[in-house]
Amino acid sequence: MAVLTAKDYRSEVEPTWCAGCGDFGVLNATARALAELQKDPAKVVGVSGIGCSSRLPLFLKGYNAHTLHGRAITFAIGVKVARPDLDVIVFTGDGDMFSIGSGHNPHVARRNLDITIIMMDNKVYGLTKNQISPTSRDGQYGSLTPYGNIDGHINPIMYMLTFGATYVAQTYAGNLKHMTKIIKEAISHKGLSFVNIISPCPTFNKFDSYKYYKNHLIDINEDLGHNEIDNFNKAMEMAIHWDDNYRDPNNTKAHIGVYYKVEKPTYHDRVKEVQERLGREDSIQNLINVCKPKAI
Amino acid sequence: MAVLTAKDYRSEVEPTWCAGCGDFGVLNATARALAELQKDPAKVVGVSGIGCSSRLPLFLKGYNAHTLHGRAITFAIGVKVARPDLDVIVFTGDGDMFSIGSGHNPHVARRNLDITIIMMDNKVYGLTKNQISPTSRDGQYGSLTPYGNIDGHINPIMYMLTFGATYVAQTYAGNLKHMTKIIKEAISHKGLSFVNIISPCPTFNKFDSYKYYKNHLIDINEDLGHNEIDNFNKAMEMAIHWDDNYRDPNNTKAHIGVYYKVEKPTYHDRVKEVQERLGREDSIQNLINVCKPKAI
Amino acid sequence: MANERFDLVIKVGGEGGEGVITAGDFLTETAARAGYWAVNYKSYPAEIKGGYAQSTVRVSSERVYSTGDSFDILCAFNGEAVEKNMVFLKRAKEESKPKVLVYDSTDYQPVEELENVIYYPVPLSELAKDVMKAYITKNIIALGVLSELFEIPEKSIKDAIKAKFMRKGERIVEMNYKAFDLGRQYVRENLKKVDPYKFPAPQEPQDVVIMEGNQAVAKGSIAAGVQFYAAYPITPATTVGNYIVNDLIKRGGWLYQAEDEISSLGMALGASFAGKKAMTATSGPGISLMSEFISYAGITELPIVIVDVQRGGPGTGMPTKHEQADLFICAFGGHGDFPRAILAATTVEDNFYLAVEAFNLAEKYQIPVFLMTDGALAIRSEVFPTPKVEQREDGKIIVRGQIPYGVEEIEVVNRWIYNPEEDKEGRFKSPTGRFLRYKTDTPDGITPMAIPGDPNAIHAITGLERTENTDPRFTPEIRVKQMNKRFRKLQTLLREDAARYYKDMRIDSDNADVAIISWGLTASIAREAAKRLREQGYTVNEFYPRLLWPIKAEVFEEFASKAKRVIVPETNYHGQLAFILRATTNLKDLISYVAYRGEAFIPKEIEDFAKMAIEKDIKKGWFTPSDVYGTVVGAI
Amino acid sequence: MANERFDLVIKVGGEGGEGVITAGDFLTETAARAGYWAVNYKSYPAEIKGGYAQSTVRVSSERVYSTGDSFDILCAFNGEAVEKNMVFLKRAKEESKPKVLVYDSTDYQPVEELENVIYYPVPLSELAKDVMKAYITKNIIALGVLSELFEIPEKSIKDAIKAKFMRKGERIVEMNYKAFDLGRQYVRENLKKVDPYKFPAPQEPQDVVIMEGNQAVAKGSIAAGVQFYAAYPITPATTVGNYIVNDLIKRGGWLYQAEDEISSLGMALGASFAGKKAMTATSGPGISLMSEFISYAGITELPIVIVDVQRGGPGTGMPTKHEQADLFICAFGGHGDFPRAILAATTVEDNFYLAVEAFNLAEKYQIPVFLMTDGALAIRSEVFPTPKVEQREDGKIIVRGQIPYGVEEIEVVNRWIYNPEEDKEGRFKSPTGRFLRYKTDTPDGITPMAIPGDPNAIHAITGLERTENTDPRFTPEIRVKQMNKRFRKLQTLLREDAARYYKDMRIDSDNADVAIISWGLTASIAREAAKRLREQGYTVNEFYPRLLWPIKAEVFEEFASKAKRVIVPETNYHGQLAFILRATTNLKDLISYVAYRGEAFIPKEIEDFAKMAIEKDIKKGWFTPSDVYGTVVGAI
Ligand SMILES: Cc1ncc(C[n+]2csc(CCOP(=O)(O)OP(=O)(O)O)c2C)c(N)n1
Ligand SMILES: Cc1ncc(C[n+]2csc(CCOP(=O)(O)OP(=O)(O)O)c2C)c(N)n1
Ligand code: SF4
Ligand code: SF4
Ligand SMILES: [Mg+2]
Ligand SMILES: [Mg+2]
Repeated sequence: MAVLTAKDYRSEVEPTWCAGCGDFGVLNATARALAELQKDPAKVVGVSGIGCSSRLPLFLKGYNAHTLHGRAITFAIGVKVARPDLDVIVFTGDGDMFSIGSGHNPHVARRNLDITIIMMDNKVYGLTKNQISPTSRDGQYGSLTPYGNIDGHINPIMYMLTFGATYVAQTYAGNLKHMTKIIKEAISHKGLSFVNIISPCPTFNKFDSYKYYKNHLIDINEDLGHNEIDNFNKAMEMAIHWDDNYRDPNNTKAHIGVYYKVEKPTYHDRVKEVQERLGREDSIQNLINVCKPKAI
Repeated sequence: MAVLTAKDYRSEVEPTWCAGCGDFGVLNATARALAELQKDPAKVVGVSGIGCSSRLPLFLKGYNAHTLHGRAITFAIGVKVARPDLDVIVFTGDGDMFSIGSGHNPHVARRNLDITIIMMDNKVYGLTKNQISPTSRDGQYGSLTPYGNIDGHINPIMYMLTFGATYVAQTYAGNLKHMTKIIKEAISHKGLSFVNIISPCPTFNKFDSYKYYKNHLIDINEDLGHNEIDNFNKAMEMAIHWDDNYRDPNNTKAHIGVYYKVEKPTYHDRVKEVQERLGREDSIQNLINVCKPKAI
Repeated sequence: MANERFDLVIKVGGEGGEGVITAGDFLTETAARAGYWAVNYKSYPAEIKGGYAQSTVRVSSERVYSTGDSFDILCAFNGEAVEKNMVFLKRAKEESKPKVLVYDSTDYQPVEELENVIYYPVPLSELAKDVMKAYITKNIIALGVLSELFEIPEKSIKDAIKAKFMRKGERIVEMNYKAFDLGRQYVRENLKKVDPYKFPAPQEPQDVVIMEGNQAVAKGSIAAGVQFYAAYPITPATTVGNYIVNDLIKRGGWLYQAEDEISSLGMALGASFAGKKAMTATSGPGISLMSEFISYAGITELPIVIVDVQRGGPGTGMPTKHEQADLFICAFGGHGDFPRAILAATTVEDNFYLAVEAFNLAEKYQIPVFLMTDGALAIRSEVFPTPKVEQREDGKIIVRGQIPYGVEEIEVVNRWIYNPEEDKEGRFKSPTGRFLRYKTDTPDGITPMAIPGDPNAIHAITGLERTENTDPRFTPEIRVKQMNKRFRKLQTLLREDAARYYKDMRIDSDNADVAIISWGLTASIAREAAKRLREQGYTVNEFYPRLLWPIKAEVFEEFASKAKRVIVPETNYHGQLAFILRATTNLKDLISYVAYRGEAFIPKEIEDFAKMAIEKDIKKGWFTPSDVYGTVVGAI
Repeated sequence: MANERFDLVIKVGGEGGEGVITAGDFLTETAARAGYWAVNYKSYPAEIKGGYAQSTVRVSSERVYSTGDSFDILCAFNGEAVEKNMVFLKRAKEESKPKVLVYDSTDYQPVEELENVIYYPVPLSELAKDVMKAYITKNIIALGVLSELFEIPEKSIKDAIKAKFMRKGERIVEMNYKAFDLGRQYVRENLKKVDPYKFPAPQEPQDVVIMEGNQAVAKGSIAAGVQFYAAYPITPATTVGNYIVNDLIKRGGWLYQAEDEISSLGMALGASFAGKKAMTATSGPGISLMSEFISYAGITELPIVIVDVQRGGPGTGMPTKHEQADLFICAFGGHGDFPRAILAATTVEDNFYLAVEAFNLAEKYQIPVFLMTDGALAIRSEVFPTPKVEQREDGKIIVRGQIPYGVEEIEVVNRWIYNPEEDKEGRFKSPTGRFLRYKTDTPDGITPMAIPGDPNAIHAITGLERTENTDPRFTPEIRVKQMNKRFRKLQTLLREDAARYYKDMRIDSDNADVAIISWGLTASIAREAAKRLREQGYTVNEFYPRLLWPIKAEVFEEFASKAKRVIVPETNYHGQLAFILRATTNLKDLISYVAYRGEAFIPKEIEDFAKMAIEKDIKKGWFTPSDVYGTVVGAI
């Protein structure tokens, strides 16, 4: 097979995003990462929910599925369990994954399914035109909360660590190189990997702009020396540390880097063990015949 | 008003639980706690989902609601936001709250709604006759997983800390005194309080028995000296510590005690501020008239 | 000439973000200020930013309910707007009146001259950029052009402009006035009017409001006394919340943005249980997610209003498109058998009054009530007589106005709350003193509620089948009595309330050529088709029910008996209302006439089909516009 | 005497946990071992532990499909069992045959002697405790008693006992044999047989299986080749999963316990997209939650089988009770218009074959297919001829047996997978080489799928309306073509497949006194009523369709035309099937006969109503057993 380039991972569909949307960067980085890994496009399944961000898989070449709002993970699990040979990547947004979809996150993570979740965190509902999301900042305007967000925000990194994800990282849509590296690592990781990508929405979220992030990014691995990435407690501390910062708008530093990475048996490893333990029955008739009165 | 006793908080409905079910203890402790607080039964609203545990509010006197599987929190929020004068207590089970209901937990906690959640954790689905739940142990039998649980378990304490609950404690259905004390504290707490009650299901969960817990309980406050309960990081450490233990069946120690307690503005505090800021409009007609062409 | 019938459709089209929608809004407000009626159908791009947008404003001396078949005047902000409307422009040659095309000539020039089309090129962008030095004034310049060309009253437009920009300061108002004048001036200096269209002189303005569909739902709900609104954003329902949030807070209530639609309805039901009038608004996918709680509301008898602003389905479907395909799920979604009611609005104005009615039915019967509207109604705006809300000393609230479905007034209903004073004989108490929340022997099936805090009527609710005093119990006797009680409420509703929603009926003849039954937005279009048919000499009976479930069969049967054929136009595949009518009445020969292309009918399609049905003596069946025209007509 | 018709109903009732259900299972297996047919209707307590449980076993020399009106013999493990069945015992005096009451006399003594009831007191508990020193042997002692009293073949029962306890070792088998012998001995020593009931001599056993309803669904799905099962526990559907899990793993598949029902269906659809046959099973509340994904499956055209084991609704309803009230949500739930199919089983045996058919329809048409069954069928067991599954060399799988709805055999269908070899002319490729997953011009509406891994047909799916090559697009032309494509599949289904599900029809006369259309469990009861009516000289036509959506109107219309009246008995409030038939056929005069008390009809209720309808010349309307008897009859 000829060497594939990033372009070969793009579908014929043109993105409908606004000019300047961070999601363009994520799309580029994903295509690059896939190219660097030389993945077979026919065996990469991108699954998404609904949102601006969730349109992404439609712009990638592959057996992709644009599903329902908040339900990408459920569909992705079905794909992966049915076909462990496929690379399954969930593309989602902060609302899709952490609002309506928040019930599925613990369960995919605790089982350590070998799936990659890439979340485009613009801290707003873009597609429905500006409502606050669980990652929105205090006081942020939303069309349903015009008096300013009073709901408190969540920390996706802490969440996914708590839930048992085995690879947890954050990156930034304005940094193609870092993003590509992280996405590559996440896809290559055996187990549940979660990548939170800070992805500006210039249309609705004026605060979290490229300009803002220019001065506020720290690389936790390079700048803060977070290197013991297989240490859960340290990862958690780092996540809490970010959160503390986040709550103080004057002092905000946004992290990028790998918080946590550890190898653990995946769900499929355990499934395989059970399948081997129980053995195979080739005859359907035999399975029916067990319902006959047992021969004495 | 005459002094009310625990009996006065019980309804006319007789529990349908199996003999020996831990939930009897939770019912007793709740009635006692309410009596010790001399709450007005007409102003206590118990809300539950579906499960053996979720039957509890039907056995209490009050304006209670037995709702849908996994949805108690949503209903409870509606009650509390509509009527901040009421004490709202959610009674739930490990399946109800952390499986089907798991999407609601982050959102009630991050807003710090002044609601108490009491979860009866029997580490199994009782009502549907023995399936594993998210808190089930590794290898535990379930009718749908007869080969033994391979799904990984969750740590409800860590979860609720991560989500932002402001009171987090664990207690045990076999210890009426401790339970009563914790439930009282939780109800009195201003903000989102979460109490995980280890509640044996002798019918389906043979491992987590009274006998087992007799030898495995530690009081984190008394025995482990966990006293800085307003320190989030310490609370988290303690929760992780329990989790580490839990994963090792030979070394398991089950915690009881208060992990975390801190005072923060509740959702209602913030709502009140907004309501005052926006002011009142007594005339409905005025609100309609704004749709007339503006006078020039 | 002021008494002459005046009726003009102006369409403004262009790139979303160029002020196309705003221009339409100005024209609408101008009509109101000049003493005329208007309806403004907006169509937003599917993309977040950019994409094609347009606004079709019909201004008239009489109340109008649809935007007609196409337009008289197209004001095209770019070439795309011309192309998108080419099918209509081409059709001009078959029409008696010419069509006028006002277009931005900066970068676009029509390729061919179409018959019976009058062209007015205006370099709108150039004027905005080069003269005004402010591209955003393009739409205001266009308004100046239109004003000059068609004698749209200058003062009325300028007042509308001022009203909008006042808040931004005198300077902004002046700049926009200048842009407006520039447009007028350009016409005077460069164009010669050759078309027949003109606005009549302004009249004394009436007492009117201008509302969008979702705004009308919001305002009506406020009038009904809603106190809790649970929201989860979804196109095209989100803006009901946008519109209601501030009003609600000012009325002491609260809007809660939930984490999903299951939660929204759960929260709203919690608030209802706690004693407040509660609602949520969503679209198809949200209704699906709410199905379990809808069923729960049915068995627990909690009052709740659910607004379904329909969009194109199934699945994620076509979120920005018009469709009426949720009647099935509203009537039959949710597991098991339980009572519910469905109201459907035909116009923006309806939305206001039916929101009040929806709460009334919910509170009176303690059932889930759907208010069905749709994405086109949601963003269409209408000029209509100002609704009047009287808040009496005694707490009663009376809503008046020119209620379009023919009732005089609506008194706001509050739920029946148990009062021991009124129950001295203890009808609602068991021998041991327990409150009988679900007493089964009331004649209407309705029983008093009680709300937390009242020590006299403490009780629990459950989604399980239960005794009169709310304990779970499954014995056949109790079950049957409770089912009968719950459904008796619907029988009461049919007896006591259905008639109010069945008044919008017109009988031309006892043996009319054709009868039309229609609902939702389609009804407002069918009405116009009927008028035209009548003008052509046909006898036409019309019936636009606002209550779609339960169905009072006799009314439909009698109505149908007075015509040679009955057409039920609706925009879904199955012909959902016709299906329900076939099942619930003795009518077999209903003609389903359906469009499921994501767009509303135009009056002509219904008119032409009715004529075809008359000519070919069609009595029943399932037809689409393709059966009339041989091809899919897109009326964008 | 072996050829004499033999038909006996034995009911065992008592406290859950006392082995009541096991006793019934033994009787069923005994019948099978002795060469007879049996159906065993179980009823579990609503509580987790304890509460009243019973098992009604009808043993017969002919295939039987219902457990009859009541029982001939009641074996009561406690006083409650007698009380619960008092209504039937009291009715004995009006009946020709006596009723027999075998009861545990340890702590209970009947208060009055009822007419035409024969009493056999046996101190079952005492014998178990005092003699056997093992309370758990009580039910085996009871079996000994029944065996001795009614000549139930000893060897057959003992074999059944051995088969069950073999795994636990010889000692346990011996102990149970001893208990059994003790029962027999007690009878011989203490009782004198005065009743007429006896089991005939054993015959050569037939090649049969014994399955419970949910087990039959599981086995049928395995035969169909299911590879992925997504489960979320819910009564009464959970045990489909319990029964399938090991088989599935042994066939290389997997059962995934999801976190909720939304996830279950999402996962199953993911697995289907990935190329595997996938299913989920749930009950009403789960169907509600799945509604959004059901609609999604409709637009994306993903094959999926959803089993709805119905329970009493609405809300949480009556989880352990029988009802057929989910037809509406299965047919109309989920937002928007999309194609789907509904199959409904009338017996356990049906469940097996219809599971195969459900997968066939899902895979052939790429639509969501519901297999509807219910809580009573779920736990009822039946003896029926062993289904035969032939796995051919060429990969074909053929299912044979005495398929109860009259087809010869079922060939397992696999979805149409795109094969470039078969598409040399590129019918399913765009000019630029893109795979046309949703080509709109195939005559049957079906288009080939492609599964991940195939480089020739890479494509994405979306729940938005889309072009032939799956890009989101909302233009009217594309929309209409795609809608027509999707619904054309149902037209094809009606043409090519519907007939197989309409064969279970019997026409006595072209002008029969009465015709019956029924579905689900009720059909199996109506069948018995029809037989009795016929025995009384009435002409009765019967029709038990297995396909409930879509509806092929002609078949119903023709069937109905051959009778003076058509009764549609079903256990829900609305008369849901009758409603659908009224809407989709030209039939107006259907008589809905409904029970909604949480229990199945008994044959007599349908028989009596049919006679009433004939006598009073009823032609249409809505009736319940109360209209026949003046009161709610509970047939527990
Ligand atoms: C069931 C359902 N509810 C609501 C919606 C409407 N909706 C579409 S996208 C969206 C929010 C998306 O937010 P996010 O995931 O952050 O994506 P973004 O657009 O910001 O990238 C919502 C509420 C829907 N499509 N389906
Ligand atoms: C929507 C829905 N799905 C499934 C069920 C069935 N169900 C009832 S209780 C339950 C699990 C309860 O587990 P848990 O909350 O741990 O309660 P427990 O019985 O163990 O106290 C399930 C799955 C239901 N009632 N509703
Ligand atoms: S609205 Fe925001 S998130 Fe959506 S496409 Fe535009 S910039 Fe991107
Ligand atoms: S099954 Fe378990 S949890 Fe349920 S009532 Fe019995 S002991 Fe309690
Ligand atoms: Mg977002
Ligand atoms: Mg539990």
